[in-house]
Amino acid sequence: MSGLLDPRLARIKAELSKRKVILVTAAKGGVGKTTLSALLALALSKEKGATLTIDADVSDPNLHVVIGVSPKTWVGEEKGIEPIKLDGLGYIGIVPFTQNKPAPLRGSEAVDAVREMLGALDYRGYENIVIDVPPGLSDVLLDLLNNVIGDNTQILVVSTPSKLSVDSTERYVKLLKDLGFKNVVLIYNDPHGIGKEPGEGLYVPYDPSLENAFGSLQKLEETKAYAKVKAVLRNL
Amino acid sequence: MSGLLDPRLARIKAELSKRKVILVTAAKGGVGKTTLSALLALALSKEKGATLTIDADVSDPNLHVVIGVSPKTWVGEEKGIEPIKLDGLGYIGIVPFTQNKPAPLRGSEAVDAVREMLGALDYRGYENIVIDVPPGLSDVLLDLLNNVIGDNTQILVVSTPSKLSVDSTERYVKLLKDLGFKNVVLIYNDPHGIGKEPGEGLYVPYDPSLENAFGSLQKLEETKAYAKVKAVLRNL
Amino acid sequence: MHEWAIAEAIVREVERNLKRTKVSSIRIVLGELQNIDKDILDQYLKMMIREVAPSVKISYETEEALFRCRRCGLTWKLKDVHLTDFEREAIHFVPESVHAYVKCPRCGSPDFSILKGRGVKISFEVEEQ
Amino acid sequence: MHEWAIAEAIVREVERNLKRTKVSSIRIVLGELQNIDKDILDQYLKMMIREVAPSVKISYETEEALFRCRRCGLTWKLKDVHLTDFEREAIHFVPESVHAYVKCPRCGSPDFSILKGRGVKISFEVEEQ
Ligand SMILES: Nc1ncnc2c1ncn2[C@@H]1O[C@H](COP(=O)(O)OP(=O)(O)O)[C@@H](O)[C@H]1O
Ligand SMILES: Nc1ncnc2c1ncn2[C@@H]1O[C@H](COP(=O)(O)OP(=O)(O)O)[C@@H](O)[C@H]1O
Ligand SMILES: [Mg+2]
Ligand SMILES: [Mg+2]
Ligand SMILES: [Mg+2]
Ligand SMILES: [Mg+2]
Ligand code: NI
Ligand code: NI
Ligand SMILES: [Zn+2]
Ligand SMILES: [Zn+2]
Repeated sequence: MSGLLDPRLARIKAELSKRKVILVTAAKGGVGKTTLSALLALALSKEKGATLTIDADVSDPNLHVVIGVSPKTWVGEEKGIEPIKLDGLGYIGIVPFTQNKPAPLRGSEAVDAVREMLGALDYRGYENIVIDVPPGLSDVLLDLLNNVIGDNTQILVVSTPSKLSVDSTERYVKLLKDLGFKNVVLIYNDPHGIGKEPGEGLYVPYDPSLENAFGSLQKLEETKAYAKVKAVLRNL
Repeated sequence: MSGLLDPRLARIKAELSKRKVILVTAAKGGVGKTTLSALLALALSKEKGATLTIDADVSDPNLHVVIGVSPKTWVGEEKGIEPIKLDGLGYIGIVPFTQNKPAPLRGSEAVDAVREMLGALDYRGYENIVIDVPPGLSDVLLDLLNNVIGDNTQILVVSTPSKLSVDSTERYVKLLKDLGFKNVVLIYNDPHGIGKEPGEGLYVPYDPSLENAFGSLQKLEETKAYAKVKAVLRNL
Repeated sequence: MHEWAIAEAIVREVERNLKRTKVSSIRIVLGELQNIDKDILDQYLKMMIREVAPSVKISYETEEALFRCRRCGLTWKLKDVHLTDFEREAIHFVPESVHAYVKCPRCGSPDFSILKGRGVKISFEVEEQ
Repeated sequence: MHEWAIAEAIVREVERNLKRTKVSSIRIVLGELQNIDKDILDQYLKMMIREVAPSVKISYETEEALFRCRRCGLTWKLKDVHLTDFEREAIHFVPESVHAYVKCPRCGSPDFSILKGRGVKISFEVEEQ
């Protein structure tokens, strides 16, 4: 007998390798990962076919707030967990299962929760996947990098122009390269209105209208940040 | 024989219980934990005696950037690890030991790193301790709450006025209360210039001058945010 | 129920291992928290595995859930706590969501570990080729 | 060296246990990564423990460090990798900082676990009071 194996990984690999996958990551929290994940998924769904957004930030999920999924929405299951549908966008995260109640997950448990969702999803009909990853070198990110991420995956690293974020991002990008990933793209986002556009790298400017657009895909589509993200998408 | 015990916890408890301790926490990253930790520690050191700042965010340490400790500074050891001294402020974090190189720590390893620093510190001469905690319900926070935090500890929860932060903070504060902590104080900080002052709770306004003050205690002291934090301190 | 996806995962894992060995039997350990309908899983599995490993033998075991509090050290079982049908349903999808509904029966902490019974694990009996 | 603080931690832990039992001997397991000077630790410990548990016996063991890669599964020892004196010094303070300096000798990943040899652990032989 072999040791006990986790069958989820084989299915996750098989399903992800068939699709375009973007991991939205950052060295720090609060730089705009969730906001950009939503805008990017929306743009992908308009321009490149049905897109699945996965909130892998299971310890602090808030993608549902940005795209307007009520935490009380329930999910179906036939050939797997059915993503919640909003037009061309599909959503899954831990929130429907916890009903937005607080749930303290240790790093190793967060890994299991994410493997569980990815391992049991009904992926049919989706061509693109955007994964909102917890901040930093989380257990969840390391597990995705070690076990399921292939050559078709783009790793987007979000940073603000702030000293604090830039310092952390340098360490972070270096580590991703140490780990052997080449498909790493840096994007600057300016949630603090610092206004300093970096010399190189993609850039999303300060956009105070985002705050009131959260919760409505239609309003998000009208923001300047969305227009900028659509342009960014052409360079990905 | 008893099972193997970790002797660090007993010393950490003994040392922390003799001092005023403030844990700076938040549901999310990027809300200003590190910035407020620094400002608060600075204010404490001016008004209430020598203060030790501990960067427990070992996966993404940046308190040293805010207060201006070079990552190449080395630490002494005689009766324990000696904090790096800047006037009335002491600093310790993982950065001197990693020399700012990237170091991926799983949640359980981050817990060990923090226990190690707290367990071996030379606390002599310090009256107050400010701990900058990783975002969310991290393994490090849960370990501190389970094992070393006593009645003399104040848990500061930082939130921005943004929908995303407010939603996360509600879950978070509820959990801290479920865990039995009463000494929980909410503070709003506005790094995104949303400008919406909440009805209740302490408030630190948007202050774009912070960015250029990072790295210098003297410049930090001249910011409006510092003046506000000093006022906040009187209500803690 | 999402037994379909679980069956598919098991077949993918068998396939992966077939590259190196011949799999003669599969042992499947079903965690109590995942609340799987063994007959449905078996039905899907037999259907899907035909093309991959036609003569493979499949056996099932259930693993009882066991929890341990990270604050006070108490261990307990699923039958020691009360869960609504809805909560059971949520947990069967993602066992970790149990942290939203269950607290340590002794000290009230939601910070506990699931020592046993969370998900599906498999092992193979193989013949080297 | 910070043996003073480590001795103090051990004494605090002994004190905590004295409330319930009489500690007759202490076994101290020193992780290789913490690179502790056993003689200095022993000297401080004997000095401090006098008031707390005067006739206690103390024994020491060293535990060799062992690492396992989370990406490729390789296990290796400290002698299999090269570290500068400075790096050894950093690691003796906080063993986890080894992640900044060591990579898996096979696949280059810095995501590995320290299976053994990180810190100081103790156990007691007690006489129930
Ligand atoms: N380009 C931007 N302009 C203005 N505010 C922004 C921008 N991007 C993000 N924000 C704000 O920053 C905060 C953090 O964003 P979020 O997407 O939650 O970051 P993360 O997921 O990295 O933690 C949110 O309150 C959001 O409104
Ligand atoms: N009151 C404020 N006004 C303007 N910018 C702020 C304010 N507080 C924090 N910031 C900025 O927000 C960013 C995140 O702050 P930081 O302290 O690193 O948050 P955290 O530690 O919670 O991740 C930093 O770039 C900082 O300059
Ligand atoms: Mg986010
Ligand atoms: Mg999120
Ligand atoms: Mg911080
Ligand atoms: Mg920090
Ligand atoms: Ni099901
Ligand atoms: Ni030392
Ligand atoms: Zn308990
Ligand atoms: Zn390896």
